[in-house]
Amino acid sequence: MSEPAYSPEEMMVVAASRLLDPDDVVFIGIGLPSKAANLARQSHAPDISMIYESGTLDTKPTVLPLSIGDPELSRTALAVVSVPEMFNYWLQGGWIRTGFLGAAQIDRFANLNSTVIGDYRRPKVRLPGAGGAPEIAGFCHRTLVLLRQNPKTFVDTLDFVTTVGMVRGGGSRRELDLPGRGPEAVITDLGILEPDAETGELVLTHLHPGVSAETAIAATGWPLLVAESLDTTQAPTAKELEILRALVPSGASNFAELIPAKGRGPGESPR
Amino acid sequence: MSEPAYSPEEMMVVAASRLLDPDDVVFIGIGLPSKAANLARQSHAPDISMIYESGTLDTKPTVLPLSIGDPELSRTALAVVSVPEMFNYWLQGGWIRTGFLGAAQIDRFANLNSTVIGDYRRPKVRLPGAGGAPEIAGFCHRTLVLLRQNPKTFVDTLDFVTTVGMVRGGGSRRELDLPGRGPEAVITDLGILEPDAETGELVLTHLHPGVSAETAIAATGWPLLVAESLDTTQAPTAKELEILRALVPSGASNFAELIPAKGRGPGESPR
Amino acid sequence: MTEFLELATAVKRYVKPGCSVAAEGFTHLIPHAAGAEIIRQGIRHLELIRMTPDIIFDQMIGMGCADKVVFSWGGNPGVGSLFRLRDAYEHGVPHEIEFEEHAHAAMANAFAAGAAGLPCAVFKGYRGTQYPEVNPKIRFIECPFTGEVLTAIPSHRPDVAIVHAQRADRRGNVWMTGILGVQKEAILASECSIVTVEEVVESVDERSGGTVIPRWAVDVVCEARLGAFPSYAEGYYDRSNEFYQRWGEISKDFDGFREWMERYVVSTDDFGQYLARLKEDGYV
Amino acid sequence: MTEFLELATAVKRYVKPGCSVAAEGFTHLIPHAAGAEIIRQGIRHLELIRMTPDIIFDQMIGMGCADKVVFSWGGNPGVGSLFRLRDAYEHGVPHEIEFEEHAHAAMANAFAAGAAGLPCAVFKGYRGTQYPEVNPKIRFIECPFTGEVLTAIPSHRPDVAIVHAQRADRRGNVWMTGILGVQKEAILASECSIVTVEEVVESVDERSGGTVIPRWAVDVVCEARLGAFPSYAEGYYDRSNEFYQRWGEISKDFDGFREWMERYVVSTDDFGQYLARLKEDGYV
Repeated sequence: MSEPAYSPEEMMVVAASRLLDPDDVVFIGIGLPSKAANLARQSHAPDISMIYESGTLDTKPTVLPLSIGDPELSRTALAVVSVPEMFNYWLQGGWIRTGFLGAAQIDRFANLNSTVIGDYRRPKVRLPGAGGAPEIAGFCHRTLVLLRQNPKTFVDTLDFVTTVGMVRGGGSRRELDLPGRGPEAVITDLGILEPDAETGELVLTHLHPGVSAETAIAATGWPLLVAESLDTTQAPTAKELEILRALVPSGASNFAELIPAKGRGPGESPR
Repeated sequence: MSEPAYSPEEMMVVAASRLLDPDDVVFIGIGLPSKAANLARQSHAPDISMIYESGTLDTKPTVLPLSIGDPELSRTALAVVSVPEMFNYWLQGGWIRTGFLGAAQIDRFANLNSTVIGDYRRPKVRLPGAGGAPEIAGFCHRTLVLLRQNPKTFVDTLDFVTTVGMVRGGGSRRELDLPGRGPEAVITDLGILEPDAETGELVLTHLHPGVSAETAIAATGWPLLVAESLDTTQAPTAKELEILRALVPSGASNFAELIPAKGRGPGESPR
Repeated sequence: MTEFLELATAVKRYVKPGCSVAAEGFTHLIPHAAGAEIIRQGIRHLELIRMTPDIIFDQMIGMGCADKVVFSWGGNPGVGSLFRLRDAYEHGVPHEIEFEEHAHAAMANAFAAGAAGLPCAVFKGYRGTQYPEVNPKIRFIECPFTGEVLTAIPSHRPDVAIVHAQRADRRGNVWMTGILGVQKEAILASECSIVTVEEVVESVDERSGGTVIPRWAVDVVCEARLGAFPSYAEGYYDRSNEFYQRWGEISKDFDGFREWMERYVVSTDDFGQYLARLKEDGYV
Repeated sequence: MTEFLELATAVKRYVKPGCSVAAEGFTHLIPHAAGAEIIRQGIRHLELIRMTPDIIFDQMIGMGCADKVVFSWGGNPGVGSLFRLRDAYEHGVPHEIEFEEHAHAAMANAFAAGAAGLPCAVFKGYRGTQYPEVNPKIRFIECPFTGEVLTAIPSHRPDVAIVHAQRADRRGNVWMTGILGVQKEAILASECSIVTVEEVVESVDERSGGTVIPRWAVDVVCEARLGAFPSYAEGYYDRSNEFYQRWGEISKDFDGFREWMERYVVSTDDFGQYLARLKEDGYV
């Protein structure tokens, strides 16, 4: 059987999707986490509960949403709640099993920066900021982080701590009294890193096929710890790639065609 | 034109209903306040917004509800919100103009007791308690109080302060930093009392037809202040009495007839 | 994920002596079938939490199930007294009960704070009243920005929430509509939740109204047709205001109450039989 | 009670220099027509409050309307940067703006606390992050019962709330459905509220879903068909993800952005003409 060709990003998304349990309840960040979660739902985890911070609980999009509040998400949701309810009752209340995040920078304890590159007051790059990430990482039972591995993203010191992972390692996360266990895996285009059970420092535990430990070490801005028994990720299957490539982002709407020719009557639902 | 006959309770309810403005937004306690508000809506105030603490906003019952959460109230409501939302956003948020309350005891500053008669720990009579009253009286822009006037209800000292009116008079209500102005009128079966603008103490300002000031004074457990110019309430009109007497309380339901013979299909609304 | 159980099994498994039990439903959807089952199983030493004790707690108090009652309005709505609650409070009948008393705003906030995983609720309440003198759980804190005095109370975190809803789907997603009270909050604030429903259907959603609570927030679903009677289930049956009015005579005298409960609740097998006997005897 | 006004009249009357303006809508129902009108009227020195600045604030920032921006996620959703926000933050273009930065949980709680008439919101947030170092409005208090450290932030109390909704009835009751974000909270937290709607209908209610905000909580209703474009109004039109994707090229260069805004917003009479011109030029 010939192995299908795939890109490093595809490998990363596939590896991430496999870490979701069939009955997972996932709070999903937009971009690659959303791709991975949708892949999981269409492959091994059809019953997965997908939650977006816009308030959609258990949504089942058939097209890949561009934003966390696309119409596709609310139309296919089991329930839609207000944003205060989402953050207070569902997230802070401790109901979400997995938080699925991206970031611009990560450090050895899987703390994340998505706020600024450079100085906070006059940065080199102003990034979008926190969004839901600090509380997703604090209150979901576990966090999975997706980002590309290179010296600009895997840094010795974050320019800004937007979101905590294992904090400064050891018992420092527990001291913050955050109910979630924190990051369980960091999935990159090179492999998978997991925090050491004792120290909380990220350890390279998996390499994707064809990637060497040296490549991963060179892509990391701190002296990267490598597990003694380093596993190789299973390459994406043809089926996984097929589903992933069929995940078409939702596109434009021609509003002129969508607006009805005449106004609707009172009490008549436009759905 | 002959005056129609009416009971003291009918006079009291009619007098109270007239104090509601045509565009009032009223938070309604069950019992006589509910009767008065429904009378207002069916007479001079058809556009009044009636709110019950069960979460029903702008409800238009056609039968008199027995409880604050009767099906008639939710079925005819413009909106139904959760009880936390009702108390936080709508009441504490300051949106309700008039609070309409009853009580078991009242003192000269229109503070109310609906908790116990006698000692709190081992009372002679355990009354139902606070319900929404303390916050209704605190956050509605004004309060109207309905209760029968006699030495057992109009007392020198409350057995328990469930709900504050003008507190200890003077500026004492302002010190509590309650946004509402407090009680504007106390409507009884004998007349109407209003707090003095300076001292906050209740003053008898209206007598119902045929009632003497002496009767009102004798029915009051403290030396009752009487206004220099004492008005006489207009007797209930034939129309008011007709509407009031037609306000039939909602009654029994024969559940065996209401349950459908077979279960409804999925997604099918039972309304 | 949700388990589907017989109500008797669910009560036996989750409602243990010493548990705190929030049985919510604000006038609407009161879980009477579950309350009757707790009485039938003779479970005692419960901490019962409900904004409006209503007939459901009046029955449980009179039958000796409660060591403590947390509440904010203890009357028979539109009718008058709850005589079993009064008798327990005024005369310690059938035994002394600890009463923790709140106002509605506080109870609603305590459930909401529990649902939000907070140790306490902060609101503006009780100002000028005597409740802080009799309830040590009412405290005051200062806004760190304005210095304004705010009220704090501990959040509710019951061991078990019991609520009634119109429907669940076969996977355990729960759908309810009409007056929702603090039912969602009670479920989310509690360690475990039992939802009785009028019927189990193929699927539920919010597309034509109502509120859905996902299956992963619900532990147990039990089918209990008419399970809210004499309260109601909007779209299914109305409130039996007549039964509420008759409850006064039934419950006024303790011995008469016990006889009534023996005949209709204790000696019946389940809520269906209870309702059938009520019907036989002309109560409905 | 609600007044029905032309959007231009409403903006002129209520949105004054120096005002704090919450223009909410979480991805859905973003009040773009109102934002464009504020730009068209050249109103400056505003404090702009929004969880996700989106294109609506990117335009207002680039056109110099804002002295201060309060936000919690400042990107172009699923696309990348908001270049006008970045340029203002990174280089003070077109002028220096004060940025007050939060996380979503904090912003949502600040609106909810404002709606509830509270001076501050209390939640569990920001633990371990650097936000408290850069935002002095993030403080910590202790639970008076457990001693647990909780986060406090001042509530939002904007001068004006602007939201878009699907419908209002002729009396001013507003109906919306789909993703509701913090729109209800923004209306209730603000001194006054302007609601733009797709259409005015005879009556609205919640009986087949959706949420109604009663007329006595809404100051002004303005009809603004397609007023959320390129955001969407569920049941009326979809989100123009294509326009969001093209916004990058339109806004990347400041001069190009100003020219574009001049042609489509400043020199058009109203939102209808803006949309017509976008259509002419193939943007939609």
